[in-house]
Amino acid sequence: MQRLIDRAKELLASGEVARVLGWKKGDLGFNPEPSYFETAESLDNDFVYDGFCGANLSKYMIEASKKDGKTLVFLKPCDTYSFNQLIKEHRVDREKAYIIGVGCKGKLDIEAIKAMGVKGILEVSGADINSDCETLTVKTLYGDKEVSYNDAMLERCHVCKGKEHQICDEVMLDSRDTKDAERFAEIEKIEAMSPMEKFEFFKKELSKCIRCNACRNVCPACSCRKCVFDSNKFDEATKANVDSFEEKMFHIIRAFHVAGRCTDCGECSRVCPQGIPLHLFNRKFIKDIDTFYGEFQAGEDSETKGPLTAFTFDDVEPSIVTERG
Amino acid sequence: MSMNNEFKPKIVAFCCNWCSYAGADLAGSSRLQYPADVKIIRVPCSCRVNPMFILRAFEKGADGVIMCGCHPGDCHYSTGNYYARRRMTLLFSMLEYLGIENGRTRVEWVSAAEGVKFSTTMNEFVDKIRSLGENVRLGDLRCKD
Amino acid sequence: MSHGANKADKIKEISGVNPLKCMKCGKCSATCPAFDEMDIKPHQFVSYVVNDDIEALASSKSLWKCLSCFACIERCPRSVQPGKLIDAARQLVVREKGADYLKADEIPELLDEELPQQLLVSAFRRYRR
Amino acid sequence: MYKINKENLSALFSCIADANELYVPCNINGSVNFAAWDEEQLVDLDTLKTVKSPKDAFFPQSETLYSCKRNGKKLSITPEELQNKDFVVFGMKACDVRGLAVLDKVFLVDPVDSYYKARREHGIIVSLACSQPEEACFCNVFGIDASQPEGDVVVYMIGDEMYWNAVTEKGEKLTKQVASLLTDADEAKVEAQKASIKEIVSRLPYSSLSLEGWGKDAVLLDKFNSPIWEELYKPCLACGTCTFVCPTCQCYDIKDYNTGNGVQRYRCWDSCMYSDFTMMAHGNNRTSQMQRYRQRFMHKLVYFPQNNDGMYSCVGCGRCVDKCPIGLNIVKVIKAFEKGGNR
Amino acid sequence: MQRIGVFVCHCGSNIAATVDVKKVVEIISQEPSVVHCEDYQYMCSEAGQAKILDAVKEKNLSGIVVCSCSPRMHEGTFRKAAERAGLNPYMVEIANIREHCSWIHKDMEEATEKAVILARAAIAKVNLNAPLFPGESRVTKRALVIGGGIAGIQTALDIADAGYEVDIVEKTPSIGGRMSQLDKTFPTLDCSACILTPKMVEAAAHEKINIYTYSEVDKVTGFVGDFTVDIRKKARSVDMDKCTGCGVCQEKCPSKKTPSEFNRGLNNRSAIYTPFAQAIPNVPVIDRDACIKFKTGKCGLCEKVCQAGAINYDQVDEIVTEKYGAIVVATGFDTIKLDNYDEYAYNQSKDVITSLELERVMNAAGPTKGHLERLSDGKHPEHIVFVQCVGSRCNDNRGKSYCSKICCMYTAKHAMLIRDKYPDVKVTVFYIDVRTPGKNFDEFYRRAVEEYGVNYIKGQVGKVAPQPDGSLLVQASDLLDNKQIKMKADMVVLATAIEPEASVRGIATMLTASIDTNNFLTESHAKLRPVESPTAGIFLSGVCQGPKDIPETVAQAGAAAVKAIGLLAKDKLLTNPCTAKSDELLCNGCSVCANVCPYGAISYEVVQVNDHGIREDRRVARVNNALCQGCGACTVACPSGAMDLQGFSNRQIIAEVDAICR
Repeated sequence: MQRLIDRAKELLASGEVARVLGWKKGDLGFNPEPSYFETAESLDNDFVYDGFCGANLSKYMIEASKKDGKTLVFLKPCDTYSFNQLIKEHRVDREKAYIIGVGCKGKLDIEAIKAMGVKGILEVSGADINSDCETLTVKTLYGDKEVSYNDAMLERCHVCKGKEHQICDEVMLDSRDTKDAERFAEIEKIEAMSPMEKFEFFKKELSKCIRCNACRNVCPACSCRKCVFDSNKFDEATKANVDSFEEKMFHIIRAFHVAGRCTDCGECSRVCPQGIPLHLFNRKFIKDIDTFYGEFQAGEDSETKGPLTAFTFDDVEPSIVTERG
Repeated sequence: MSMNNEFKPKIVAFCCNWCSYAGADLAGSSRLQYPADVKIIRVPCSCRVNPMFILRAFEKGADGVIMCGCHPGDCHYSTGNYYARRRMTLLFSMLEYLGIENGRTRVEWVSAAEGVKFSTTMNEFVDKIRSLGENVRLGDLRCKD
Repeated sequence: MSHGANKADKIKEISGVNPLKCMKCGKCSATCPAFDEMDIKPHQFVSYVVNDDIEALASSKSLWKCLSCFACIERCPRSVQPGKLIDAARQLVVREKGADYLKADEIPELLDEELPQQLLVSAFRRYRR
Repeated sequence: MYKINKENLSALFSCIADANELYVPCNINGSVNFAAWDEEQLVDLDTLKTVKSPKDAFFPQSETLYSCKRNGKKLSITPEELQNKDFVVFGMKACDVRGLAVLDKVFLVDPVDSYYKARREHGIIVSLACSQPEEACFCNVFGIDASQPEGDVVVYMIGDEMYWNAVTEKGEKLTKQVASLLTDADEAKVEAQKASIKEIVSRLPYSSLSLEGWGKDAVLLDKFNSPIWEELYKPCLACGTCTFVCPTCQCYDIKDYNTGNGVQRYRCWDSCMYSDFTMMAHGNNRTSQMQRYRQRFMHKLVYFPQNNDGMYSCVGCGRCVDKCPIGLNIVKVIKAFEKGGNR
Repeated sequence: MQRIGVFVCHCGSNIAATVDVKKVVEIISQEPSVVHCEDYQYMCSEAGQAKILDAVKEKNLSGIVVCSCSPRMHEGTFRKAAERAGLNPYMVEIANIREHCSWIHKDMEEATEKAVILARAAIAKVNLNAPLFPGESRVTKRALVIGGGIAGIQTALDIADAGYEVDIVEKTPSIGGRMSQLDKTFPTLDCSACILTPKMVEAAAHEKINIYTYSEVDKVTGFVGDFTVDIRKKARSVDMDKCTGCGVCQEKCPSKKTPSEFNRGLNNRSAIYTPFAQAIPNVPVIDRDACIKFKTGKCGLCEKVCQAGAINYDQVDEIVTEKYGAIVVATGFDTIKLDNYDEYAYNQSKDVITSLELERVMNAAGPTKGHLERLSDGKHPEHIVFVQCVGSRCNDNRGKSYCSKICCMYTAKHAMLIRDKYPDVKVTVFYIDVRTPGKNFDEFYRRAVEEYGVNYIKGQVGKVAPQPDGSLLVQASDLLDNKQIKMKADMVVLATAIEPEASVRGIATMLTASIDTNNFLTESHAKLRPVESPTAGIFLSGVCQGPKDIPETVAQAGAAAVKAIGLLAKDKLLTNPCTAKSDELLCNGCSVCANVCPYGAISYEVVQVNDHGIREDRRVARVNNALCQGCGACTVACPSGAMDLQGFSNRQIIAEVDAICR
């Protein structure tokens, strides 16, 4: 972590960058927040980088691109896909970013630790990026607990796309392979259900939705200045969770709008206060796109046309959905 | 309005102006019957059909939605139906994944010369929707009263 | 479905060939090194399959004269590739006659000096399972 | 003081539900929220805090106010019926109950909100003392005693027993209804638990948070114009998570739903974090996220107390601390001002 | 809320027999926003239209719904009626209760109910209609023709003769194209040069035609009526104004080892060269890759011998920017590469040639001065074999799926010419089908067989094997005799498939003209608009659109010219008002709309917006109304709903959906 601070200070001092977009220590030891740093002192005092720095900072670069001078941003390998995609959509300015690709050993989910029944968490050690990231020691109001790092990781880290940065100016710190599950396994499990089971499954999940829009607002693909669900363009401006339909409409359309653009960064599932596995929507589209139109990973580069703005003459017909049973 | 209790599905058909709407006109001028449950909305091209329109129809109580456009390769705007094809394939696949009955949605390419195909398609589709029964999984309850 | 149609379908299935793509150019027969020895010529093979006349193919000499040199497969402009059809027809016959058709011990006796080596190689490649 | 063995809880719920609607914390696909009880539900009284606060039971996230129906050129209007049946909310925590006091200040003063009032009148609160407070809790800062919540009935989970103490008339009535399931108990164990809770509270990381400079004596303009906001709001995603999990947020929007043959006018929670919050014909009176962010905290910590005899509209439940996607929260705001000279 | 008038047509009994028209009027009169509703026998009649006019005046209507036949029939009629009544024509919507209702239903109750619903949908839409006005754009009265072959020349001549300025851009040093390489032309056997050269001269001399040879199109912006094109005039190293075309430089040039493009590489040319004797302009260019002066800095011989002082080694590429109202693409074709066809031994033997090479061999100005001889040893051939469909009609990834169309005829021509000039030479043609649709075409082919004794064999050649004695062993099938043939030949001529000129893909991209998988430009409609690209203002001439022979090319060139003239004759263009429109406050500038626009109608610009008090510079989409055809692809691609289609807006369609589902 000190290396990150030193390098950031160096770049600030040389004038190469005007500010640093990184992480500020939280007040509970596991709730750091994204933050801008403009001075060496603030970096020394507040900067932190550990396993809990899971949020995808690429979306903040939309605003940072409007500022004068370059912003140094720390991106994990998976964040760089989003950054590329944002370049493709002209939402960020590559010239305004100095990207340090940070190695990744898997990011932690405090909710996952709580779900293990750990209560009153005060501190978590072993989450430092420099450590071997095998065991976490959790200090709580009710005694200390040990938790396996892997079990405390975010869902997305178990199906990691890889630890290669797709775009960056330099890479710092080591990575560790965290993939231990198949990306589409969950999707396949649902696909194998009967229509009634599928319907009940999603109904139950979506009935939890409180329309807080956290999934949308955190999503780097949902970068619309004004969402269709906030405008009157479709007469679909809604805030209520009146009955299950609106949630379906919202989540289907949201997934559809990001189809072919979603990099599967997993932020939507991470931030959902109700723990709805929202990635199941986006990943379904990704799986379908891969099957129907050939493998496509949004954000691998910043030029290729997305699958929904391209076509081939002999694409499958929509009836494939019925035919495959 | 209907006196008996027979299920009368509400079916929305989006037809592109250049081929399918004309195909429907031809079905009409050839007096090829299909059930009155089908109501056609004219759009310039199948690529004008937003998935939101389809969901909206279901929300408001439609039991089936069908989209018709020019045959691939014959689009008046050259490429519109290719985009529409991808969009609808993905949307339908998602609906199926969410447990919505297969067959409530359909895409059919109907040229201006295919009055017969238009009518056969509509007959088939209405039969299918009748066999599936009322759409209860996608509607908004508030629209039911 | 008639018995014949069944077999033709089987051949299409095994070979993965759609014989309707044939434009009857005859390039297969033009390139075939075993042409003269065949009673049903390579290009005719395609029409026999189209017309479901599999019995005739099965009992033809050609079936066993094809060297599997793949020249017709290589050069067919329409991806019809009669060699694949012939190969499929052979498999059909072999399957029908079952394990008794030819015992391994009998093979050496049947080989004569003039038998092209290529045939042996290709036979082993095809039927070693 | 009564008690009941935990094994009989299901019978207790069933008995309550015979005469009232009953809402209890239930685990639905992994998240715990108040929900209408039935035998199928997975009741969870161990999880300290439900995701959403139980304010839903009194001030639902969305509720229809009235419906219009169209018949040709004529319209008929039917108002929604008010709550007219008693209902029980079981397992509210001290902070949640205090949250209702905050809502009362908004909805029960003139003009009285009849929908809310009807629910308040018919709602019976069975509150549950917090046996294991967690790291984000800071209700004590607002003078709330987690060991002794307010409510119609207060219950304590101690070992295999649940202790039951009716506090109000409503509570007595409910107690009578379930009396057959309760046995008499002494207060010794309850007192011991209260002491233990208080001890834990004193060790909570936020327990000594200072509200100095806030509340009814705050210098409004100093706070309002402070440059600190400019720093604080930046990571905010402008989602509504904090407001929707909050037990005291009371802002709502009124919207029409087109049913095809008419309109249902409903109200639903709104969030001051949203860009179209209080959007009106003339436009929006808060155009930047900084202004919206400031509004949320100024309201909770300054405006509300100044208008309500010092009552903060934060109860320290810590839900927003837990749920903010990027680690912002009201405590960080209070601390930032403390550090920044409490201007 | 609009004040809507609804008019229900009986269409005699066409509607009224199945739809209870009176009942429809009764129910619809009750709809909110409907202030007038009546029925009439024939709404499309004068009297019917008069009812609309009267109602608009009396009831002050702001929108009109006509329940009648298909809008494809009378939408125009009723729009004009509305306009006469002082309403914007786009305030009219049609409920199709004939084709979509009365004609397909028998039950009156059912049909009436449906008619009511269709009327409600139309009313719901009109409620959201807004007046639309066609835009205007000006037309630059000048055309650009890309390609200087027979197609381009003919198009240019026709446009110029109509009185409009035309520029031809040709990438080689001379106009003339493929036709100039041909010896004779079918079916009349005239000498190609004899009929082409006068056209070339005419084009060069035409006061309205300006020719840029050795030039390429670099950049195209703008839209129908108003294109701006950058033309790159490649450095010729010879001053066009000074050169007299004496040819001394070419004679003296010491670098004579460059394969001649014009002669298909069958012989060599000098580094300073004109492609052929009749080249227009008759001004040579220096091939800088071959020129010793450019390679080593030494030589300069041409400069020394040029009496006119026209040689200029310092010339650089020059960019000319011109404005055009219409662009005609006439980029032509080339033959495919035969590298994947080993069986024909094209790369192994000099005596296996393509038909286009044979043209040069037969031509008096060609490498053999017109003598038919083997290119390997100069010997007179005794037997020539022609192979048809080499790379045409293939779906095997080696060739092209289409029929090249011209080969059957030119092979008959070649066979005939050879037999005519050299009766001793035996000619065999292997064919799959002989395709001769065209005036006097089959007669021509039959003459080759019957009068000239050309031996046509139905069957394909499987293999051509060069023999040690220099001959070629041709192995083929004779399908009619069911035989395999092995014959010796001295020359083999391959009827090689043609494909669009390689540069066309880049040009199509610049023009945003669509192109198919074979690189042929797509026509707007295969039957009804065969010479127009779907991109307005772009026209197609010649083989760039699909294989064709000279007569067809010339006919199409004329057709393309007429379409271009039709455009240039207008002073202003009225644009379809049902175009996409972007709400700049909602636009993300993400480019997804431009990615799906088939017309290149969407561009981006940075503008200062005032978004509820926030002023900032934003990249936003702009729709060019002159280009947009109103398909709506962009509206669905746009995630924020910023892009909407006028006349078919999101809310209008949703209102129709709601009305139907209600």
